[in-house]
Amino acid sequence: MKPAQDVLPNVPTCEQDIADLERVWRHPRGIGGWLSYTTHQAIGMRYIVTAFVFLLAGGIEALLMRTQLALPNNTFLGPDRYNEIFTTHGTTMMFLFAVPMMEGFGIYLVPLMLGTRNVAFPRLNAFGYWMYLAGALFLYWGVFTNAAPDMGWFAYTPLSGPQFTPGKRADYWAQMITFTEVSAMCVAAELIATIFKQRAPRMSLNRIPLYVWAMLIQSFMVLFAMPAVMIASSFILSDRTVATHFVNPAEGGDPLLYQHVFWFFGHPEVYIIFIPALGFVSAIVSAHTRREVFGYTAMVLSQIANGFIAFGLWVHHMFATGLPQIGEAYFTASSLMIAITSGVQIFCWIATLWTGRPRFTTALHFVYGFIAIFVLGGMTGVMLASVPLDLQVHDTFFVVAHFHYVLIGGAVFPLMGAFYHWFPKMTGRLMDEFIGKLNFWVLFIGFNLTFFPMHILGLKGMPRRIYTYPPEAGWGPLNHLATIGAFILAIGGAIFLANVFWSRKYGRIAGNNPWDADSLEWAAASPPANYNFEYLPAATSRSPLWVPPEDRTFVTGLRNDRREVLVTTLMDAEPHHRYVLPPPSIWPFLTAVAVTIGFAGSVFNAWYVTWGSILTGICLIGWFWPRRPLELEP
Amino acid sequence: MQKRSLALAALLILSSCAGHQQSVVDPAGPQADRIAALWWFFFWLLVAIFIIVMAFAVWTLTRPNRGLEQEPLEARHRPSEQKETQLRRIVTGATVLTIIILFVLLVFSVGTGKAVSELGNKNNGLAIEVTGNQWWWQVQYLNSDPSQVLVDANEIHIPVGRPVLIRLRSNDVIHSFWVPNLHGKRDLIPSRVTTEWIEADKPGVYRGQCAEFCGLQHAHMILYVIAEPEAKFKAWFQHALQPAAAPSTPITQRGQQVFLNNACVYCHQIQGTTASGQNGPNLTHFGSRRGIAANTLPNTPGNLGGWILDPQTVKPGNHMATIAVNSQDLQPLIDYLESLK
Amino acid sequence: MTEARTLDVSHLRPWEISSQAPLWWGQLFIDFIEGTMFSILIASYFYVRLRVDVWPPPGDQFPHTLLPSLALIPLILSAAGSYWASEAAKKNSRAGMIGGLLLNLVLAGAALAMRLIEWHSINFNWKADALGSYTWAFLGLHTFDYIADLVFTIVLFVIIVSGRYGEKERLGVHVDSVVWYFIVGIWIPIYIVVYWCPYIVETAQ
Amino acid sequence: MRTLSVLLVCCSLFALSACQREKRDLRPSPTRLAIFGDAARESSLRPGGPVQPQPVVTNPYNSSGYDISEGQRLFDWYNCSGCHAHGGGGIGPPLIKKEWIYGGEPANLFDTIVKGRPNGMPSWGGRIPEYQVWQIVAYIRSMNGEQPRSATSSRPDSIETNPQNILQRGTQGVTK
Repeated sequence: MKPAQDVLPNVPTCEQDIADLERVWRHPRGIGGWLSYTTHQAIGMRYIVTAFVFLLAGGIEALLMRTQLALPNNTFLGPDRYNEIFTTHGTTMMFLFAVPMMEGFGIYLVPLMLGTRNVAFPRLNAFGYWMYLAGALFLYWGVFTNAAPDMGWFAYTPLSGPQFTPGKRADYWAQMITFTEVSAMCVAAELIATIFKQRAPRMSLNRIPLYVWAMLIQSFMVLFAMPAVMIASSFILSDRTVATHFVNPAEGGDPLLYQHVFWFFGHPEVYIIFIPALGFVSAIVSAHTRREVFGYTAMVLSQIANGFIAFGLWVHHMFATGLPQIGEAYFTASSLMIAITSGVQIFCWIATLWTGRPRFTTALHFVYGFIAIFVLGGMTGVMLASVPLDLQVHDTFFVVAHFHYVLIGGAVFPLMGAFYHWFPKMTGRLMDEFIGKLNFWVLFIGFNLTFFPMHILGLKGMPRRIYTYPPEAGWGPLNHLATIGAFILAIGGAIFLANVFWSRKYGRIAGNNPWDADSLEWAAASPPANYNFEYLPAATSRSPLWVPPEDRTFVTGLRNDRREVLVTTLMDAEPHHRYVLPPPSIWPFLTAVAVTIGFAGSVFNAWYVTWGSILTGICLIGWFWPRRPLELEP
Repeated sequence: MQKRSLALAALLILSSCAGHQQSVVDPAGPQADRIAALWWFFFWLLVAIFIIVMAFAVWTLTRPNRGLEQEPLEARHRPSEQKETQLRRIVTGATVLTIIILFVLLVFSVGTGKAVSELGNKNNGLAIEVTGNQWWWQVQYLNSDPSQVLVDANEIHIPVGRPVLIRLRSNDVIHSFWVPNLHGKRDLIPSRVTTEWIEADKPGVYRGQCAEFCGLQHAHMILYVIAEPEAKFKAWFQHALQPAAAPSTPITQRGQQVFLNNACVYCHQIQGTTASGQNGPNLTHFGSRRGIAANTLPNTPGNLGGWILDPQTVKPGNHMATIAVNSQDLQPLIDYLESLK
Repeated sequence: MTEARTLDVSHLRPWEISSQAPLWWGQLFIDFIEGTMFSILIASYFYVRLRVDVWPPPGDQFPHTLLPSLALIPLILSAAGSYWASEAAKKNSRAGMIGGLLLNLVLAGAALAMRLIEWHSINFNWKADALGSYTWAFLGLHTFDYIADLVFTIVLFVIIVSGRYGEKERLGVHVDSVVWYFIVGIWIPIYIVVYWCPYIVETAQ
Repeated sequence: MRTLSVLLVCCSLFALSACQREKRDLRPSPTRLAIFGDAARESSLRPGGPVQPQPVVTNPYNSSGYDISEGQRLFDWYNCSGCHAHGGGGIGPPLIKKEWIYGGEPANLFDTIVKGRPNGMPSWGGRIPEYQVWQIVAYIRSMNGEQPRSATSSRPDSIETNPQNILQRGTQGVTK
């Protein structure tokens, strides 16, 4: 690896140091070695690739659904198959694509942006990935054995209960939640610890890049939201397998309680998905307008406010259940407040674009697409916050349109931008700009063609989740249009994939900092070495790569013969102590296998909880058993 | 922008020609009317805001494109302090404006909500209990006099201009009662009773549909609200209270025997006969209904025959038993059921 | 190359046994997660509790409170053992760590035994009704955590006794004390909910 | 390589069992609508002589979660619970048991339902279609754990209180 001379010209080149780092951070070989990787780039990339595969799976499911709905009284899919597919689509997109994709980017980028070598708990990181993969395969095992969940992705009881969803369909779903949430919580805990304790020296709180702020807020939201969904899915699972009565009204349980607990997670979940995407937008905007994002403090504060408010408005998913009026007014008000905090961010980005020196790259195209779609989704969101309007359009295609506008517009478009922006960092080559712009326009047109008509369908009374509709309902033409749009959207996806594969091989060589961006990940090589930086950089400003090269500072004195990183203080990021990260290990993988045996088996027999726990305990002892050298020399 | 105007046009078209199709923006009662008014208020205001925000965003496109080539680094990647201050003012102003607009929307929304919920509080109301089942609606006209209680299915007859209290219950999973031309949704939740007031301004047939996913046949759980002038409603009600007329022709008499000797009686009730099942819709006046299988099909003899012979093809997964009916028994059975006017 | 542009950190210690250690923070967040989980479960308990008139549901016994209340004493004292061990870990005193962990294990074991004995007097299981489901969810989840950390503490104890330990294991003892404070701390509200709420929460409606 | 193929075979067997468990034949085959003939010969009641191997008709609606749950619904709809409660018994004998008066094999249960039995069990033959009888048989056997656990629901979702719980608790004793 060539040291990053062009960004840190005053870095001393010491061949010995680099050779040491290369040796210490080398990946273990063989299949066992591959299962033992703990570097954040490898794990992050695994997350990204796996999540992308599930995006494709979810996309295929979406196309099947759209094909079924293209014509009235269509018999392409029966009701049973349709219900399985729409549930699998929603579940896949939320739990197996969106959240893991955002986490994958976070794992990949956060240590780079913080100027450190790895996340704080590399083995936990590996374990989290294996849990995610196990959960995803578990659900799709069900899908391919005709046991795909068929009760909707929020699995309302009693429909998802033991009597109305016979077989194991809902159990697969509920246990998949446990898998993916364990994974998400591992990622959240390690990202917060990394952001708190492993920032580059002098990267005080007010110098943290906006994207890292977004990941920090998202991770905190995961900590407080994901337990709720684990409780909710455990309610379902234990009711179904060991006959508890958490949601059985006959024995004192309550089906509405499930909705409360689920949406206490379910609403923040949306923000868990798009807050990192807003971070992407900030990073892209600042790099491609070559100007710091306007209103750093306002951006950070409104993101934090977003995070808090997200926990106070879950009830707006439940207006139709009939709540006391005072509650309705409160939840309307809190739902509207999201528009303020999101509005501030939109205004700041527009202000940045307005006064920057923009380069209209593909990444920036996606930011514009994001603004258009997300603002429209926000407008319909404001409508849905109003109780009377919500009572009319709740659970119709209007809502389907709304959440695809905020999730595809708010998360997938920035994500596409992020791919174009960071692809050169991850692979060393730029993605093709011409295909990129084509890709953008096909996606943008396809998206609006698919989802805009759904607003009107909702107003015309088309409920969501119906597998067919009669011709006299008058929903045929718009549904047909939406189906055409869906296929255009799919073509857009194919163009993107083609661009990725083509650019990986033939794209222009990027160099370390092709965009002349400001954050620290661009100081590393492209693609980064396993240790990220030969010498850890210090953050002398909010835009550390925009200070003149001769003013940049770097860290010396870390030992290169073991995986050593620097721990800094929480507020001001002053160097505090050195910290030795563990070497690669197979134990996280084995532990994940043990936990999988417990989780997957307990769907069929509750005793597997015991066997799984014992196995997991054994694996954890192996994981933490002390190895030489016991004493760390200074 | 063009897309918006197209959408607008489409909306206007649908609001003008909707007729009796279910539609949010074609209100037929005071509740839906209020909500539609609120909808248009939100709609126009938010469209205006959207256009303004987009105009600002598009305006930034007019800035010169710097291209991918790297120019020499500037010392400061931000405009002048003066420019920043100016921006700060604009963004603050926009934020304050947002807050004000949202406050106005909140006031209108809560006001409409309050007004809508108070609309039904008159004393000449009619109370109807709607019970959700997988996948049909049981409709019971409540009355303190037990002889005036009427049980029907999948159709609600209401008098025009009189508020109607709908009490909602569910026998199995959560459903949602929604007749968009009259009012918004209300969920039917097992172990709970929810209520909603509806009222129709003008006579007509309003289509409604289950709006909360409830299993295999969620798509075919349809309900008609038939609003009639008071006198016509009264006449219908008195007629509907009567037990089924005895079959008058040999063929319908034979049909009745077929009905009574088959599994039909375990689930269906026909008042005036020994059939008293409670699991399926009451068929006492089946012949006068508009649809069969929760309005999946129009009520015609042909559709009825197909439905009896093979319900699982018409509505896969539904709970109607597939019974073996001889070919010579089918026509009498159809004739009998259709004669139950 | 200017000397001022580098930041030499070679003088810093390569370990830290205090709240500055990333591991300490990681454990704190795991505790956040579990705390949130128990809070949601407690909130759910009150949600179903306040919807019914009769509580405990017919057929369910009121809980016995004597033994669980007595069991609080060794449980809370066991946290002192943890504290002793973690302070000893900071000072690298092997005897202190052994003593602290031993005290912790003995007292925690005693409290666990009392808890398991108490379970025999509960006359309903999780299949009985909502109260049964919640009671056993609380007891099961907390006891799972409890036993898991007990096993972890035993492993640490064995390592410390064997003498084959270094800074990482000392940090382990310190972080283990954080886990144990949490497990003891979260038990207090659970104890109140499970054993006292059937008596003290007034019937709604 | 061999272990791999054994693993694959095991996996596919597991997958097949899952397919059966999750099978949902929404539309009954036309031959299952009416009832033809006996399911089991009642030769075990024949006095003397060696016990002959019986021709056993297997339940075509066995071990699918959907059919068991349909049986559970029909058990209530046709008011079986009126006499047998939810398996606990009442006017009629309990159905959760090991000793069956008329045999506990699917074919015996089928005949019991279709033909009726002395002392109160009515004959349902010709009244309800054959496929539903089989579904009810599948449900009754599931109450005794004679169906795969993975296809059996743990408890009903009915609004009525589950009598089994009251029964169990009654034997356990004191309130307050």
